Amino acid sequence: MNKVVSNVEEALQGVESGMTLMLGGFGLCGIPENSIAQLVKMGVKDLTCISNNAGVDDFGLGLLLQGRQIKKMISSYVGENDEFERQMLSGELEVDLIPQGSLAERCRAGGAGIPAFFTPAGYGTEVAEGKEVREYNGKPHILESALTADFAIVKAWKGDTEGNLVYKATARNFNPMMAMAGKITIAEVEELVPAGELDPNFIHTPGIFVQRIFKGEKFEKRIEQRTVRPKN
Amino acid sequence: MNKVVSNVEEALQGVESGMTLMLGGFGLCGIPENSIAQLVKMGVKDLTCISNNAGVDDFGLGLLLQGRQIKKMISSYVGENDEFERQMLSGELEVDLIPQGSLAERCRAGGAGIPAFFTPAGYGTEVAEGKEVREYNGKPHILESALTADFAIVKAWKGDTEGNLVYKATARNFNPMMAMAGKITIAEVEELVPAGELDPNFIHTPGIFVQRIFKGEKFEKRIEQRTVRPKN
Amino acid sequence: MSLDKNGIAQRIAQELRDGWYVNLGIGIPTLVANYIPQGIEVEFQSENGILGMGPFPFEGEEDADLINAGKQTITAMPGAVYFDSATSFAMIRGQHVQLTVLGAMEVADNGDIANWKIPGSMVKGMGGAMDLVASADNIIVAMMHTNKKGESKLLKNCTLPLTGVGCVKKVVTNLAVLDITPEGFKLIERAPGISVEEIKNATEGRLVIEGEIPEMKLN
Amino acid sequence: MSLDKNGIAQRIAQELRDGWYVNLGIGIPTLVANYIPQGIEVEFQSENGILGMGPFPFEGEEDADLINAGKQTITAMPGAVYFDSATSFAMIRGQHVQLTVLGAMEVADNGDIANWKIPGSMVKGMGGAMDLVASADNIIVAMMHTNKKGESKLLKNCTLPLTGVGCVKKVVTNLAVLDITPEGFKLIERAPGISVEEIKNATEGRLVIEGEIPEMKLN
Repeated sequence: MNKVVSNVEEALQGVESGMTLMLGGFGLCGIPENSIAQLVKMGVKDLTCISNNAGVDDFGLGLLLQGRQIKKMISSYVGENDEFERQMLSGELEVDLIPQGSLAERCRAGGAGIPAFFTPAGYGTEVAEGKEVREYNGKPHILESALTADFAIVKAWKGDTEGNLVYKATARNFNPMMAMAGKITIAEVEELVPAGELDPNFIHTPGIFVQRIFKGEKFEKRIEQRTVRPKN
Repeated sequence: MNKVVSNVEEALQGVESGMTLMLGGFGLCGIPENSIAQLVKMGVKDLTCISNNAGVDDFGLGLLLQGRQIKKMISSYVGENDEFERQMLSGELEVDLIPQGSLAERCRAGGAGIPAFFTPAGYGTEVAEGKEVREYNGKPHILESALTADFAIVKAWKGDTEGNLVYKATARNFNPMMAMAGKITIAEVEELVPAGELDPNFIHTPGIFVQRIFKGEKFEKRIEQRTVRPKN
Repeated sequence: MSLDKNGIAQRIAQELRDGWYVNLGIGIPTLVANYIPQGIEVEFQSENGILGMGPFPFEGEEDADLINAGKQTITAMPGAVYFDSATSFAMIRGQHVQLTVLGAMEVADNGDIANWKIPGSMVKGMGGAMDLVASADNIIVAMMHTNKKGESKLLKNCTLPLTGVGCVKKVVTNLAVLDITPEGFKLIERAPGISVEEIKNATEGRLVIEGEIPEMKLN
Repeated sequence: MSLDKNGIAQRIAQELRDGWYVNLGIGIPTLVANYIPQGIEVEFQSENGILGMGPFPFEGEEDADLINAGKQTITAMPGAVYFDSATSFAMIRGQHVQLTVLGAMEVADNGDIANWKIPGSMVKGMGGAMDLVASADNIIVAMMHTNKKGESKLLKNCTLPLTGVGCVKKVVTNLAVLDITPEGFKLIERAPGISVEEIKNATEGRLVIEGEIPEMKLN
């Protein structure tokens, strides 16, 4: 079942203004760089973006913010970005902040056909406002609902022609759950191999969740906080 | 963080009559054979066993049924076992039948701190009796609750001294979720390797979910339905 | 002449579409894999944790760690994936599987299905059937039109405990192909040599017959 | 003399127990990893998806695909595991992590904590903090006793939007170690050379002082 498309243009066909997109990554780690660049090029506007973070001013989702392409961000942490701050304070940008674990679980739920679940995270805080509360094991929990998207755009290390994906180290993060939750899921990969080359025992995202896959042209993989020890 | 115990006796220390156990496996595939044999030897009784199936008459959980060690089975499918049938029809054995996907998700929920979730499975059937119904996306769903156990006993292919586990092929099945849901989780493995030998990128069950690990003495790995093609 | 099990499987295989992921239940549904139309690529999911299920292994090559949901030894196709049961039912519940084919004891003309329990008799459990029927958009039932006593299995109302409500979309039996519609079973095709009258007589539920009913085309 | 950030981290490290999995927040908590007591083995979880986090990489060996929740380049210890964010928070929410250490803007004497939002000022988001505090059984807050204006951060009631309610178990500041009890902050230890009086003056919430309060022992 061949899911390969020849390039990022073909991969993002059908993404339109006003749509809801999920974008994998944590900070700048494991983000679909090539697809984000293409979204900038396409100039689609009024996007609702579900992504744990919002990039930095000149990389990641920051690029879409520069072009005022995002109407609403659904994230857990967004504080690395001046343009974001400006747009949010001026009211140009809607922001829905969600506890990180709830965000991950809500995406998984969206992909897994679980419309809602109870979690203790956020009870007694702003996050719980308007949400149903129920006690389990002597502890209050709030009801959270599933998230889905018109397109989920993820980045993997290796992928095969069937759409099976393998991520590298902590670049996995939100990518697997978002891959599950897209009506159409697009994967950009560093390495694209024929079906059968990846060990079936060690695939992180089964190809059933992926509709389109392509090899990204280049990956800058910018590091947000370069922390090192000196070599002695 | 060394989780290694020297043998099955040590691994199952603390398992007592009346406890709730989760046991991995689907049919006879991926079941913790060595631990089941030890449970027989220990003679613990009145067990509540959460396991997708109940083994066959003379293997797997069937061995515990022979010794009348099980008070209650929580399973999705139990029909391969005459002694099971006899005990159930005579009322000696309580049986709680759960849709397979709900069973898997309820174990995962138990391990993941999600006390309850909505699923469409079982709506309008006996399974839904007494359960809350709520409509999502125009479809009725029922509220299912998390499952946990005093001990979860799983079987893996390879494990390391930190309790990290790797399963083989379809012997994975319920093992990863049950590993998450045990107050104490015991893993029996075919191969036990030092920490650092398993690729950190390709571990199915992170060691944090496992409290005790040991190398099983022998694995019979009985096949329930041997189906083959003739070689030409 | 009414179809045998292979005939039913062959007819159902005509419903397959290129690119579909398909879950086949135990029994007749399993046989569908033998009749995939030329030029069509589908992938089989087995709910115990494999996508890309292949044929039975050659003698001597069975692997106890590689089975399907019927507990049969199988093989994996190139590009296959193994996964845990929670992920497996995430695929099913999340509607990533395009077609589910399963057997039934009874189907009602509103799409209800009963296939897991006969009260008073041995109860084996529902396995994954309740998740499958509650989740899939496209459910085809493969079964004989009547039971061993000759009684219709296509009913006004199921008499046995339900597996799912209003979920079946199509029924393929040894006598006919029928769609479930708001008006009941709509007769789509007849098995070769089977008359509309025979189908009528074997169907207890509401049956909709419009115009000429063509015969199935099987190769 | 009040402690510096490293002193606070060093004191918190004394709370570590052999075999614990520990999540360290950004800032002072991160420093705790530098003071693991001899003979004790703990493993660090970072919620972006690693268990068994090691020290920063040597210069030139940074890997953009290997970072911690503070987005810093890190290394992995032998026996480390990578996993996705849902699994990561399954560990946290499911109480498989024995200790969470995090910073705070305010802590109330009932265990409420506020550390994610200052209304009217820039809102960065809660990240994983709400999941961590709602889930962990054992939460230690690492912070300065007072803010830059000299006002107490140990309050009767939090004034800022909450991150979690009644969840903090212990607070370690530059001045003292305090347990959260039904009666309020219970003074356990004083920083070297800090008097009970100084701690009293710097604490706005209910403070319980019973008997002699020993000085912290730091090496």
